[in-house]
Amino acid sequence: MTPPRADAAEDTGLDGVAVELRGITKRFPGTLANDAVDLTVRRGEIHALMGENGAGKSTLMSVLYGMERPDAGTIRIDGRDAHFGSPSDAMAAGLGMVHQSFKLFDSLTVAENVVYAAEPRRFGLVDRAAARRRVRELAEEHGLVVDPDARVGELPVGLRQRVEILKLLHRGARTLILDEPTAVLTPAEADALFAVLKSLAAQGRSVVLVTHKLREVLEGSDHVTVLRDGRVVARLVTAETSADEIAAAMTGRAVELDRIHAPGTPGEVVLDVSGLATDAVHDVELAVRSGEIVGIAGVAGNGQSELVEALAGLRPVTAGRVTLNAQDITHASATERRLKGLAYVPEDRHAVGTAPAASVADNLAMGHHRTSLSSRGLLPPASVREHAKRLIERFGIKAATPDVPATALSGGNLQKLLIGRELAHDAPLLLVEQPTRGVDIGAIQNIHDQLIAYRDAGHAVLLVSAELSEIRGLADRVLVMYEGRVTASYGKDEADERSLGLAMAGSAARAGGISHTADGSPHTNAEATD
Amino acid sequence: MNNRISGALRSPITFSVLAGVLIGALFLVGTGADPITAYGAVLTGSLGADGIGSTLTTGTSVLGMALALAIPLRAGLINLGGDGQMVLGGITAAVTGLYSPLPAPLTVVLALLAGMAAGAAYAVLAALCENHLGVPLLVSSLLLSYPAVSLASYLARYPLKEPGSSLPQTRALPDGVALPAFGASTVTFGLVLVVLAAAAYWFTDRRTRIGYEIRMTGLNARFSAYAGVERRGLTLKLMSVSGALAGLVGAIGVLSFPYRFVDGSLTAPGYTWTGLTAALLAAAAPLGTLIASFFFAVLQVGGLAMERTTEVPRELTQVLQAIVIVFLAARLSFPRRKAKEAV
Amino acid sequence: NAAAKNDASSGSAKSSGKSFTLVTPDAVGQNEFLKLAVTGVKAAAEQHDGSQKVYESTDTASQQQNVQAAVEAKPDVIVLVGFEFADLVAQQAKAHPKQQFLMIDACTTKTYKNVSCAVFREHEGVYLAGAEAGLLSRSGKVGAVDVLDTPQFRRYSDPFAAGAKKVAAKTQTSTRFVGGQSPFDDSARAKEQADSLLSKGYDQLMAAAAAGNYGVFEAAKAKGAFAYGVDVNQCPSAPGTVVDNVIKRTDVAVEKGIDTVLGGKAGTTVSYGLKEGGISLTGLEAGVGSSKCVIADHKDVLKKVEALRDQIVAGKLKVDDPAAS
Amino acid sequence: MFFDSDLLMSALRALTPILLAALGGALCERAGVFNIGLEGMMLMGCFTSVTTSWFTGSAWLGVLAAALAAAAYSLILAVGAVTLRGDAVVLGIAMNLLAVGLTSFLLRTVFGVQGTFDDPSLSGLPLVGGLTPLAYLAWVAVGVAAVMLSRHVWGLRLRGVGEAPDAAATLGVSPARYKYAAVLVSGVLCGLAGAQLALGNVTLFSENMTAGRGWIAVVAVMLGRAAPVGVLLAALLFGLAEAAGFRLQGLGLPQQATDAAPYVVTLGALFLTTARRRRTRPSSGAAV
Ligand SMILES: Nc1ncnc2c1ncn2[C@@H]1O[C@H](COP(=O)(O)OP(=O)(O)OP(=O)(O)O)[C@@H](O)[C@H]1O
Ligand SMILES: Nc1ncnc2c1ncn2[C@@H]1O[C@H](COP(=O)(O)OP(=O)(O)OP(=O)(O)O)[C@@H](O)[C@H]1O
Ligand SMILES: [Mg+2]
Ligand SMILES: [Mg+2]
Repeated sequence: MTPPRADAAEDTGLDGVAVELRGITKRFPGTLANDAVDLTVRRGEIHALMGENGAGKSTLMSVLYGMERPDAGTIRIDGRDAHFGSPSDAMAAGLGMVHQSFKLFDSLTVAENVVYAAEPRRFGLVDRAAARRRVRELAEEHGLVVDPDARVGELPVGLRQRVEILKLLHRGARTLILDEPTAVLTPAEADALFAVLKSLAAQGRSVVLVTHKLREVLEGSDHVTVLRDGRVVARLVTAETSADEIAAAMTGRAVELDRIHAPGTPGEVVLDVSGLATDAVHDVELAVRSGEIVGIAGVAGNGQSELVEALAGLRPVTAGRVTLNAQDITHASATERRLKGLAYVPEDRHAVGTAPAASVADNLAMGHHRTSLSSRGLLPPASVREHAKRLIERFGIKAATPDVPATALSGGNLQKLLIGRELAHDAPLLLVEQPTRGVDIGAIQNIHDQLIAYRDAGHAVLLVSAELSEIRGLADRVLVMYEGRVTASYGKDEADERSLGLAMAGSAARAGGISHTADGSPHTNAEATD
Repeated sequence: MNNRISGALRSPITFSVLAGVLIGALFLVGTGADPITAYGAVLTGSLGADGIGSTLTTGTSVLGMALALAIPLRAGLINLGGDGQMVLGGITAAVTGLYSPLPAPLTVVLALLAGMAAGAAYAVLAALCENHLGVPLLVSSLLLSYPAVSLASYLARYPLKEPGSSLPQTRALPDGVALPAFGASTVTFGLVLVVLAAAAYWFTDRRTRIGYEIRMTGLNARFSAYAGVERRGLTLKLMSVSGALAGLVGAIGVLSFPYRFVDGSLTAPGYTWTGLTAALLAAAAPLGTLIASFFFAVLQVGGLAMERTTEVPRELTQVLQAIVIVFLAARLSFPRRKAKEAV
Repeated sequence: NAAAKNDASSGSAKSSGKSFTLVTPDAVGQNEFLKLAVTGVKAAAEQHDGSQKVYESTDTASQQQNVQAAVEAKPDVIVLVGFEFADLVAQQAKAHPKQQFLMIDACTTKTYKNVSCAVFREHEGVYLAGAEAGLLSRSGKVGAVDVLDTPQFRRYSDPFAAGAKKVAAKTQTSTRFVGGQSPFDDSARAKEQADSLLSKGYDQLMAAAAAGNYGVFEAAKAKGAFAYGVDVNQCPSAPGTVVDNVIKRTDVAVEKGIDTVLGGKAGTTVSYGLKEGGISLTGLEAGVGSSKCVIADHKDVLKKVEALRDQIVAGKLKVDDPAAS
Repeated sequence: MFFDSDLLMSALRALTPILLAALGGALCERAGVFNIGLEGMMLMGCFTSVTTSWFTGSAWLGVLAAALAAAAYSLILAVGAVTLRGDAVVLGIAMNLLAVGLTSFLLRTVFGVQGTFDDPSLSGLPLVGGLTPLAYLAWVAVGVAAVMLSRHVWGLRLRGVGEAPDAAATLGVSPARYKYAAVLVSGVLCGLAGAQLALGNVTLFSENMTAGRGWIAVVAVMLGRAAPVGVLLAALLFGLAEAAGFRLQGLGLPQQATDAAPYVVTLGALFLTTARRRRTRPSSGAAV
């Protein structure tokens, strides 16, 4: 059995309406997540849905995809009324969704993931050969090449994204919903994704794209709908709008976008790494000085996470030497490193950076519980609470009380909590991974300002980000990692998107000169270009 | 204040206890017994003047084991080897009591410490299996428990055997090598020790650094590891405390009447399971563990009393206990390392 | 009405008489030995126009609680069955010198004025059963399956071997222990242990495996071998397989013990063996014919066994007691 | 003649109930439900099979009733853990306690006896080649489960549900339905295991007669990594160790040593298998 293909172009012209939502209202206890939202998606278009964290984008998509029932409102697909009780109803109506966090089975193969719940069968058994064939066919047809027999858990994120899209195509989805699909992709991967999306749209499929990234929206979409506090505040034609207009609609105020911050004034070497090797990392040399931000750019899966984990003491070092303020910490435990002056914002704020079920106060105490908050092994609850109140105030975290569980915070607020907690250590060295992933524009600015202020207070910051605009805006120097090695190094002014992109893709054009530029010599000629 | 009362009334605990009591009453009516009489017998039998002593004695062991299992559970670690650790603690205390050259009071202290040390050492063995051999703690502790029980049984039957006794038991401890009892009752100083341990646990959990680290590990192990809490070290520490408490319960058992190690007498009443359920129900929270332990002790002692005074079999209280747990478990859910991860 | 247990005690009709409380170490259930004790105490209550209660324990904690409760109720005699109670009785007898205790099947190490004891010489009966086995065995191999490796249970295996060797010197003997997580209930394990003997050619098995006896009988039946029961006539559970039983008249010991205590002769120990009629074999009792026991068809064997019994009763033959060290 | 056919038969008998229960446990594990209530479910099976066989005179009806009763009993876990999102470990332990209490209570009320119910006229399962049909069924079940899990559509979906329930849900596969199915099938298998124990291994019911076999099944699930063939090997190892233990008693080893043997062997096997895994997949070094 082969699932039906999309033959959208045959019945209606490209101007037909694929999805029409009218008056969708969804209430959660205490929140009106969607308030009479209208949304029209035409056939063959890429429609961007934007809004700050908590604006109601994911909720709206959940309603459309049958995961949540709306309290009010109607859904029409291809002109017909639809009542979705579950995602399978939505799938049957030709919808398909790629969720913000991938919904894949790590231990299964690519082919198994693609055909899951729509399997080609022989005598009731899964026809594996047919499944493999199907994956290859689809991959060729849409330029989404991936090995059908690979275990998904072993694939890099970019390829997992492809598996997600293959899943939808296998089911013949005519409308694809993607929730923040590029949050974890590098620019090159994102560009490849948009190429695929555009070709799908050209075939007559529709794409609904939820994202925080203005650049993508401007380059890739046809229409933009902006949500704020659960209401539609703008419907724009992409060709006729600007980044500023969208941003203003989202936040309700004018915002400065993609600022390039003034360079810092580097001082002593704080972190010195020589010849470091660990899993998937080879012979890394780098130095970070006080008063500077060193950015590490790279396609996910090229050793950045492993490098940072090794520096944070969560992964054993197999060779090389690491010093922090001239003290050897190569084999120190995570705790020792923290006591010697290291703070760390990890990439995954839900699974690693916080304990979602614990209170905000307890989450804010982590790390501080060993130093300022405790004496002689005691940790008075009152001081934990006081500390939390101080940080909530200082970093503008929106939490009703310090006692609510961290799950009650929105993604952006949770990230503020995490960054605030680590900044509050006042540690000479801060490791930050993907500080603004999935965070809205307003929160991004807040976080960027905090990082710059931290640098200017004379601390060293090592920033890992897949967001080139972020790296370029914040970093005083940029290193590129490729296949576990630092393959290129740029000064603030040299780091344009094109050459960074090339280096991330493995072009070793500048690999020659790293050892000298990586040692932290300041690039005084950098200009502030706000 | 009013809020708190109505909150407590609507809590799953109240609901579960009431549901259990109600279903139990249906059972009773079904077998032709009078629920009021039966439940009255449970209460007077366990809390009345004649029963409270037994309740406190049973409670000593239940609470001790509950604490032993709650402490690692707070960090998401399940120790299923309580039986083995308790029995080793008991037999070690017996050996110490029999052979110590010290005066009796010092021997008692030494026996308690030796029992705790033996339990701790054995629990650490299970922790090492997890840390270094990759055998999940749940399984390593469970499997290690059986050989320990067999070993103690062997020691009681052969080298330490009471000559001439038909019972597999060690010789009686010398005069005076015993925990002081309260008056003529069976309640010993062991109760004080266990309650002190509970208080220490409460204090550690609420007000200390390590307590905080343990709680955070239980809520998200990756989070605490990220912040530098060393998991293997913590596992070792928690298991040693857990084993020490289990060993203490064993030692208390041996240092109380009949002042010897009787094979099977420590494990037969099922303190380990009762304790584990109490700890699980309370999500390992100190106060909750204490209350749940007391509740189970009341049910156990009261059930026996009910059987003595009415025709109702004591299995009914066992059923009651299980029903309360089922109801509570179905409405309670708390974070723990997923079983899958443990495999 | 299930909530009124002891009719005699709650009703006022017969309340003029004496009161007795029996405390058992385990649940009575299918434990024939304990069932007989209950029969004994009921008979005594009837005879003395009194009332009785039975407190069943399951473990040391409940034994302790039940004895405590019994003492607090102050009956005329507290009857305790089993060696588990030795320490407890010693403690309580000292604390309550007015309270009369009757211990069955065991005794305190020290003697107390208010503690009377009745003990059994099971080994004498087991010895005779062993002799039957020795005479009946075709393979020359007789074995035993005990609950646990304890002196008390060895009383059911060692004399069995001795008895068999007495009549057939070359007999091979072996003993297995059920063990495991619940040795008293695990009939499947008991059956496996029996099987391990049967597979080695053992064809006569003494079954002292508590509830596991049924497993032993099943195993023997399946292999066409024979088994020996304990305490009461177990032949009806596996007719054609169970040869004979070592009967232990606990009921008699309880009834007579209570009589003795009430008669003012407390503080004594009575030992019941073949001579006193406290221990016997089903085959040696009246009614063998209807007992469904295999031995009923072996009059010749019974003759020889009777001769051995007479020697023991007369004191000419002494059977070693494994529990006396 | 230490390893003779009797030893093998003895091992096979010891293995059957454990294998059946462990297969059920493995299915649950694969579906993402940690089932440690196997012991209790088995005990319910024991009791129901004996009761039904006694009143109907048919051992096969007993087997059927045991499967149904244990499946019904397993609903406690399904409803509690899947629908109400309760803690599966607590529920499992409670189910084990409840089964002991309930069967003892019912034994008293139904048969008026305590401890053991046994009667020569209680009909047990027939033996074919020294083993009950259920023993053969257990081996067949291993094969069926292996094929279903690895090749069948249901197996694929079940594995997906166990690994990432929300991913399955987004594809229209109801995790709850698969988890329910796995738990109910484990109930059926435990019921069969109970029937095998009470009408096959022996022909009687006694309180707590499962005597820890359900726990061994839980360990077998872990040792066999929840794969049917792995579970079979684990159960076989345990059965052999136990049967050998019986024989070792004959060679004069103390009963305590032979009691401990199966557990020690299992622990050793766990060491070996995890050690091999550690070698083949070195250093997932991150503490997290
Ligand atoms: N299951 C839920 N229960 C209660 N409140 C919810 C639930 N899901 C979402 N909300 C609330 O609804 C509002 C809208 O959330 P939604 O997830 O739609 O935001 P979003 O626009 O997707 O945000 P983000 O950009 O962070 O992804 C938020 O205030 C959120 O807290
Ligand atoms: N069950 C829930 N109860 C309350 N709030 C919820 C619930 N589920 C989700 N939310 C809230 O909905 C909002 C959006 O959820 P979502 O899963 O989209 O995360 P997010 O905010 O986008 O974070 P991230 O981008 O880091 O994943 C968050 O504020 C979250 O706290
Ligand atoms: Mg969202
Ligand atoms: Mg988001």
